[in-house]
Amino acid sequence: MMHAPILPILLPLFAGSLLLLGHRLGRGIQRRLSLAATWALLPLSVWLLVLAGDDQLRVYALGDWAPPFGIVLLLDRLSALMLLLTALLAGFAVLYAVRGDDERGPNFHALFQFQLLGINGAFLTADLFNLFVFFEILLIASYALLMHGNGAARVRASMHYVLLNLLGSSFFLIGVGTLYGLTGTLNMADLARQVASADATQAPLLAAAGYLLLLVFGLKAAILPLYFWLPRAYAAATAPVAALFAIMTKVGLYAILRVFTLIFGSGAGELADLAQPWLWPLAAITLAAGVFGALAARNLQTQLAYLVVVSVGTLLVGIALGTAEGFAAALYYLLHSTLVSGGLFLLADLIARQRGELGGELQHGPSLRQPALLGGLFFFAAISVAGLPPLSGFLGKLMLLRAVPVGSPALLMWSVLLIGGLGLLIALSRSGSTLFWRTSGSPVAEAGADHLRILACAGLLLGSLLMVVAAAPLQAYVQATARQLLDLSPYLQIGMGGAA
Amino acid sequence: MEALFAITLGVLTASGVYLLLRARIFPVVMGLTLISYAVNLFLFAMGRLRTGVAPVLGKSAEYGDPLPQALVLTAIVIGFAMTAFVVVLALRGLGEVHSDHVDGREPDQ
Amino acid sequence: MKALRGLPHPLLSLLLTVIWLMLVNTLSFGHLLLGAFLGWAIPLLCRDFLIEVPRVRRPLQLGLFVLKVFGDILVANLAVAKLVLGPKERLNPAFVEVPVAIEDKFVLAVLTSIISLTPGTVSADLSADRRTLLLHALDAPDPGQLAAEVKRRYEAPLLEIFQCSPT
Amino acid sequence: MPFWIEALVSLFLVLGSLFALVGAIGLYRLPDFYTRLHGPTKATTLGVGGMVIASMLFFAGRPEGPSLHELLITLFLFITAPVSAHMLAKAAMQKKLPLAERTRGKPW
Amino acid sequence: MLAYVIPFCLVVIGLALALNLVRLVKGPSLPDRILALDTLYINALALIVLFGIWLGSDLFFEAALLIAVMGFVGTVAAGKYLLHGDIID
Amino acid sequence: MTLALIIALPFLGACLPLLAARRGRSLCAAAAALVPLLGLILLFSQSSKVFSGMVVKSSVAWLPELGLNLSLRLDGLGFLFALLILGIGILVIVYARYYLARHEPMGRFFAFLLLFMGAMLGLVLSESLLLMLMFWELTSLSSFLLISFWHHRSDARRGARMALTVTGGGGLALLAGVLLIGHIVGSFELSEVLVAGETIRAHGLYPLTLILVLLGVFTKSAQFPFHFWLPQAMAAPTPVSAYLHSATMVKAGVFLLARLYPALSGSDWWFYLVSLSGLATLLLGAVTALFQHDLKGLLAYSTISHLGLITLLFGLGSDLATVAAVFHIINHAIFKASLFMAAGIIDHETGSRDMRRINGMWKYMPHTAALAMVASAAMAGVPLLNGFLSKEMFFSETLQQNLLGSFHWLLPIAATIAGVFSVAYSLRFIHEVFFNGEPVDLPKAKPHEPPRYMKIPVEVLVFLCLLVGMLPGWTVAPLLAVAASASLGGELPAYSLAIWHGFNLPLAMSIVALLGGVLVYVLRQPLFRWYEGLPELDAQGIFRRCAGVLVDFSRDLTGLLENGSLQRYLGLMLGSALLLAAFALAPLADIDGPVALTPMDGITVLGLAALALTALLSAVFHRNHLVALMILSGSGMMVALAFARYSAPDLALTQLSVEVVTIILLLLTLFFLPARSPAESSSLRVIRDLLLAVGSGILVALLAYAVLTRPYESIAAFFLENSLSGGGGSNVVNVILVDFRGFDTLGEISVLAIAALGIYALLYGLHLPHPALDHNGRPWSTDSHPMILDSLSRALLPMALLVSAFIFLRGHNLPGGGFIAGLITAVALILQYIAHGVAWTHARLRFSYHALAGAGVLIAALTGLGSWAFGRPFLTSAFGHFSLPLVGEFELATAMLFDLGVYLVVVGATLLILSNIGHVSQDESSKEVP
Ligand code: NA
Ligand code: NA
Repeated sequence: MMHAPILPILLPLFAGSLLLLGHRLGRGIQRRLSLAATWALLPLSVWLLVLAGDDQLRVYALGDWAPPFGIVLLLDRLSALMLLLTALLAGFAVLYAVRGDDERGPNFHALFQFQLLGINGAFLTADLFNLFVFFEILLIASYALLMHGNGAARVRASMHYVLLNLLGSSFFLIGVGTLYGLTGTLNMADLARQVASADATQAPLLAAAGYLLLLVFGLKAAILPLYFWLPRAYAAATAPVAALFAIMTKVGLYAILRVFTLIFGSGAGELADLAQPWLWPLAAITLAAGVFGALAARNLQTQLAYLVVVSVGTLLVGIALGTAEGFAAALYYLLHSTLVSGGLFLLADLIARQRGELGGELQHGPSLRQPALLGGLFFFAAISVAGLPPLSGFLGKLMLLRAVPVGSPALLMWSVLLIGGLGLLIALSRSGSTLFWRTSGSPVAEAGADHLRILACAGLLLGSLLMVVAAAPLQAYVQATARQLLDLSPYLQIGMGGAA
Repeated sequence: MEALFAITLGVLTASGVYLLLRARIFPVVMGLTLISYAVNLFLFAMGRLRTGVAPVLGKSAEYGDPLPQALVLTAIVIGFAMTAFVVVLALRGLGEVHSDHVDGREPDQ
Repeated sequence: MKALRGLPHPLLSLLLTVIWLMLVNTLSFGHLLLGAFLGWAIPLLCRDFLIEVPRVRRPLQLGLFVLKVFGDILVANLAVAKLVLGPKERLNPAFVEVPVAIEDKFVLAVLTSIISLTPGTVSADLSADRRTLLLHALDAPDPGQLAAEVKRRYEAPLLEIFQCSPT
Repeated sequence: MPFWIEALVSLFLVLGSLFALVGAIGLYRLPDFYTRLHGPTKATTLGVGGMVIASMLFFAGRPEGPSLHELLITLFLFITAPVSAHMLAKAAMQKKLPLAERTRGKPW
Repeated sequence: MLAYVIPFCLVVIGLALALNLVRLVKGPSLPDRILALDTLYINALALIVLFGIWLGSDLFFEAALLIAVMGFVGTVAAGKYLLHGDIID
Repeated sequence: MTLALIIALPFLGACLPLLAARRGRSLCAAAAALVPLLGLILLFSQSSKVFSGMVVKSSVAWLPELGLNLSLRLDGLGFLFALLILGIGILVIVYARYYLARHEPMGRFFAFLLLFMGAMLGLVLSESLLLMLMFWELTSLSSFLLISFWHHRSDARRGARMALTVTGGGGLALLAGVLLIGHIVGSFELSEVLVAGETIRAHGLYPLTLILVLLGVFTKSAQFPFHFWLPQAMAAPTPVSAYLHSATMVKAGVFLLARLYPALSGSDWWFYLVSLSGLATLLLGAVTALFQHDLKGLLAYSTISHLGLITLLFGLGSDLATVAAVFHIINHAIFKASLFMAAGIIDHETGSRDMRRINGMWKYMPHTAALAMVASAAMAGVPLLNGFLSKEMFFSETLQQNLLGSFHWLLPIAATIAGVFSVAYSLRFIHEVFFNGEPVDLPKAKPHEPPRYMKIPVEVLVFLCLLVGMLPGWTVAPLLAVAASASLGGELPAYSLAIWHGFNLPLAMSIVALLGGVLVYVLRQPLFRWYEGLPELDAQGIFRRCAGVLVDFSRDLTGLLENGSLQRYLGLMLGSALLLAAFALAPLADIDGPVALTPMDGITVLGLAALALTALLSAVFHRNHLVALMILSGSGMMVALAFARYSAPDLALTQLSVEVVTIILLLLTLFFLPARSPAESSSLRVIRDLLLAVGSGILVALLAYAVLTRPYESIAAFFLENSLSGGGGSNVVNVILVDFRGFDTLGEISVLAIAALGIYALLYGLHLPHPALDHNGRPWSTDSHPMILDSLSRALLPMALLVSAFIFLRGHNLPGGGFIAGLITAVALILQYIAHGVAWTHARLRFSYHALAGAGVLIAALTGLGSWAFGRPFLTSAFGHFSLPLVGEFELATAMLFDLGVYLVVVGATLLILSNIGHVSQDESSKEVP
């Protein structure tokens, strides 16, 4: 019970190192271990979600060293939610992978587990430097996973992805260093207290550090002008990897949400709401650029990658609002976009497999072996992504629209959100009709899609429907999460060594 | 001394950034190395620059701030892992795209 | 010392134990034990890497030889210092080939090391058949004499100490 | 610290550093690579040896007792310096680096 | 006495380091640069030992020992690179 | 509950035809028809309430804070529309049963149709505007599926996409409009919105709200200028057209006008926007319809025209006009559905829809012809048919309005002109299809009557045309009354549904229209020539071109932004950082802080200068890779010295070891990489890069200096105080690493292990050609393992391992530790690789590096887990001082076990990385690497 918050970290850590230790074990054992470890995260994170539901912050002091001196993990509603989302996505991604994609290169499952280690750690830690470490874990694992299967396209994409992130890591260290150099602490809550009391001789320096962190998180989150690595990377990745990567941008957004509510949030004195003025325009241009990218795409996977950019811009709108409504809407949209993007990447792979050499290229091609099944899934997912009723994309967008206060910013944000939605509608109807209808000849695929793969894909996509059915409790949860994030005093207690 | 130290960091950073912005992978890796020198020294300096105060108990009267040192250690190790990955990625690139250009293709192509 | 079962390299073990005590700079019994343990364990761990060292026939002569070499190093350095600091025209650099009789790899390596550390010479290359050593000398007015000197002063004692080659 | 120890330490320090400087000067001013190789291999090694002995003497005067471990550094350098020099000389010959004009017995 | 000797030695070693650097930058050949680097390592070792005496601290011993080990392997690797290209073959 | 069931039935029932499809086409159709039949029964179960003027409501709270509740409403207007949707739905299903060819997937067709039906029902029965909007968009989506049913045809695909884009886009505008209504009224429930008309019209956002809502209405109901999608949607199978474009889809827009009439109407904005758009559509549709040669094209433009008429009526804003509008909605639905079905029969039987080729059908299918002619007459507004009645009311209303001031006469004239053309195209439909000589070159040679049951739906509808036309008071009056009063939201005005109102101006207009229509038709040839001469407005072409422009623009923009150049991306990132930092630092009054500077000393100045210089020079020489690398190594040494100088022995050790391993790594890769970089940067690029570089340098220097001259209170004191007592070690840095912040270290070794794993995967199967010549073009030396190196490296190994053990064991109390020890071990082993090669070394190192790294992580993690047994959090350390006889006192700490894990990971990962790179140049035969 007391160790609950660390379990989502330990589970993949042990699984990963066991897989490493037994790297000569048979494929079957590795797969079973990986599946078991990944799916075990699901009940675990549900449990954590239930625990977090009592609105208490759970602090886990590693090594029994009290904050602010030791590293602490923090389980609140937000982290529990992100963990659950990760578990869901990972579960289906690994399910998809065990049907053959894991054999395209060595060490897939170990890397997969370490990837989860990094992601879960990033969601749980309440220490800024430890966040850096977990970022690095998830990055190095993602570099390796992105290259899974090798090949020219992956090399090109990875090179950009890796080098940009290495520069980003340098920014992170300079930012953390500056913060430490002025405040002498690393615990986020303690930092928040120190930053709040900074005087005019320190505030600009702290602000510079804050902005560097914003850039780092923005790079991970793929915000304009930092998203350029994403389209190629996601388009090049193996399907289960691309699906798992749907959560990667969200890690950046999570970090923005965490750091810029707690450390540079409303309670930060001279530095209150440091990021908010920049987030508005960034959200709008990111969304727009993503839509144009989706319209421009010549390949399904690239289009999906741009959809990820669009989702980033969209939910950044909610974060930019800085209000409980905005955060709640952003979180709902985050859940939606992660699940659906993940499912879409798997679906794109299923489609590409039935188009022979053409793969995901958006051109006239051979008939699919299972046009109705795949087409139906695509139609379903496209509706959800474009934000049309009755799926979660619509509800998410509706929440966002409702969260924008009516006034001049609403004019901008509504226009961007709605016109962006229209753009996506055009883009997706183009690609869908090309893939499923501009076909001729008999199917080139020998057989239909693997059942487990379909299950993995449909499982994620059906999340969208589930999110509509369970919209009311979900909304209640995300609203409570947003309120919790904005009520800083319990968090600040942690910095003073108390477990609030 | 702090001023000179800061200027040195600046020169390291500037050289590193310039190299980072080159088109071929090897200069880029060297740039990353220089940047990581600068960043590590920066992070280290955040515990302030003092002589003869190594944080080993019993070895001196006063002790410097040990925390940034521990952080830099972690950063150095992580930096090494990353550098190793990048150079091997470059090798893979050489095998797959036959170019050491960071964009994975020769500029004329 | 003869190799014992479970202690295949007693000399090395002893050497490592001594080095350990030097490293930790203490003579406590605990560290003696620890050193002995390491001295036993490390050779076992890397037994496949260890090089065959021929038996020392004349330990006393070895000690004298070591002292002589140290003396030579000191003298050589003074000479080199003079050459380095003096006018460059005084240098008579030369490549000199020295035929070697030592066959044992380890002893040959010791010879080349000594050559590199002493009189203005660096062992630059060893022929593929390990019969000829190529030296570079900083100041060798008479290359032939240098070769003879090297053979007399270093190779002969080594051959005698280790008795590793039929002469 | 007794005066004679201090004097001894000073002597070794000065000698050691001067030898190190000689090695560096050799590296700096000798005419070709092969001649330059001699300075560092011998003088610098010996210089460091001197400084290490100084250090040994210096710390021996303290209550913890004599300090012998510095000797290991010297030992290590004496073993490794010839190997480094040998490798570099081989490499230079492989590259057929230019020789000073006066060199006799040119191998190529 | 040491109060005068140590600064003197620092200057001498500093000078040596500077000369190493000049050779490192000037080359002209790669073996020259590697040699300069190797010498730089050993002079740095001397500097560290000097430092230890200056500060009266034995905390620098490990660093000196490590320079000896690492500098050697680095030089050997570079030498082999020039010789054979493939240093692990 | 009943309402919910009515809506839910089609959605649930959509699977019925799919299931039944295998059991035969009739069963499939019957299964499909069952759904609207049940719906009708349910609907009629509510009729008494509705006709008594009640509003039947049901509501389930769903997302109340969002204003989105599952609240439904059935009033007269909803009843009318539900009736049309269900009733015509049944007829269309019956009709489609015979229309669809045997090979076509009928199950899917009916499933789509039922989905659409459900969406329409939801739309007209919603109480919550947001809920209605959801159904609104659902109609767009499901109609997309229906229009594209023949998706093998490109016109069907394009038509469907165009319809979806236009109506879906309009839906998004409507969403904004609805949100504004909700904002103004404070609720999305119709019952509250409809009574808040005053508030809405008085609000400053009213014009915007109205425009947004009308965008939704006009796109959906194909009003000018959004009418172009409708004719393109004629690529759909005719049952779809009959359903969507008569009674349902396009009526959704005018339904919304009727629905929101009390809330939005009654202002100049409303009048001008709605009526002028309606008028333009009315005229444009009527005139264009005449010139269509395609049967369905004619009907499509006619539909546009009639929708314009209805819109115009709503725009007039009078109660009577609204009644007329509702009446015309009913009438148009009936006759247009029958006409589409008739057209479908003709198409079905002749294989063509071109009126120039289809002639004289009277002879071949007299029954169908008779039905079609009656329906056309209704469309033309011939007396005794339903169309006549509502058109008469329309004419009358155009005469009543006075909003156009002195131009009030324009409207009746325009209406009459529209009437003229309406008569003309109806006449054309009758004459050119059923008479006008013999058919020309038809695909199907002998057209004949369709199957009996295919005509029944048409017969029913035509019968209704007659019935309503002749006995309006007996048939449609009650329905019209409840529907109109629901739309008006209040009392009905006095009106009469009589056929004969005496000779009056509207009748005169009707007569003019009839006679004029005949005249226009008779004189059609010159008109046709005039029309042909008009520049062709190919909506599909324009749409495609627009889409093309959009895509091209997107491609240009995306290509411009994402040009594939890393240098650009890095530049943007650095530029952003500089911009943000400059913005943040601008208010900084003084860079200098209050803390005094430490004095300078010569050797440090020299060291720092050397560091800066070597860095700078490695940048200068960067094109010669190896030279730059050597100079860079000089920097690395200087960094280590700087750490030593400033009291960080552990860092100096680490920096040194990592530096050497990195050099080995880089040398390994340099063997394969080009030795030099070409000079390829333009001077502009160099200047840009220099600016970014100098800017970044200044930023870092400035931050460092500013922070260093400021005071800070750190948590460090805690570590210094507790290191010995709490962590059991006197090297505080090491205690932080293995204890206070051991979690970071666990992460750090994970990174190393993952990197090794990833690198292994990267190198897997990679074989790079062994360059035969060195970078100067000389062959490499063949003496790859010089004897001296061979011997001495082997002699050094035990010593190096001993040193490694030494560094490891004392790390807790003095500089050192598992990490550095691991690197020493790894380097010592790498030396063996260098000295003896891969094969020789592998033969002697028999453990798996993978397993070593894994075991390391596992040991470290298990050490952390051990504390659980004592009820302590993960990684809680324990240590104790023990005493043994002779040995004396010694310390054991769990941290050392943790450090052992670190050691193993470092050894395993480093060797895994380096030995595998070394392996790249090996022959395939000697693969298997541990
Ligand atoms: Na010599
Ligand atoms: Na190799």
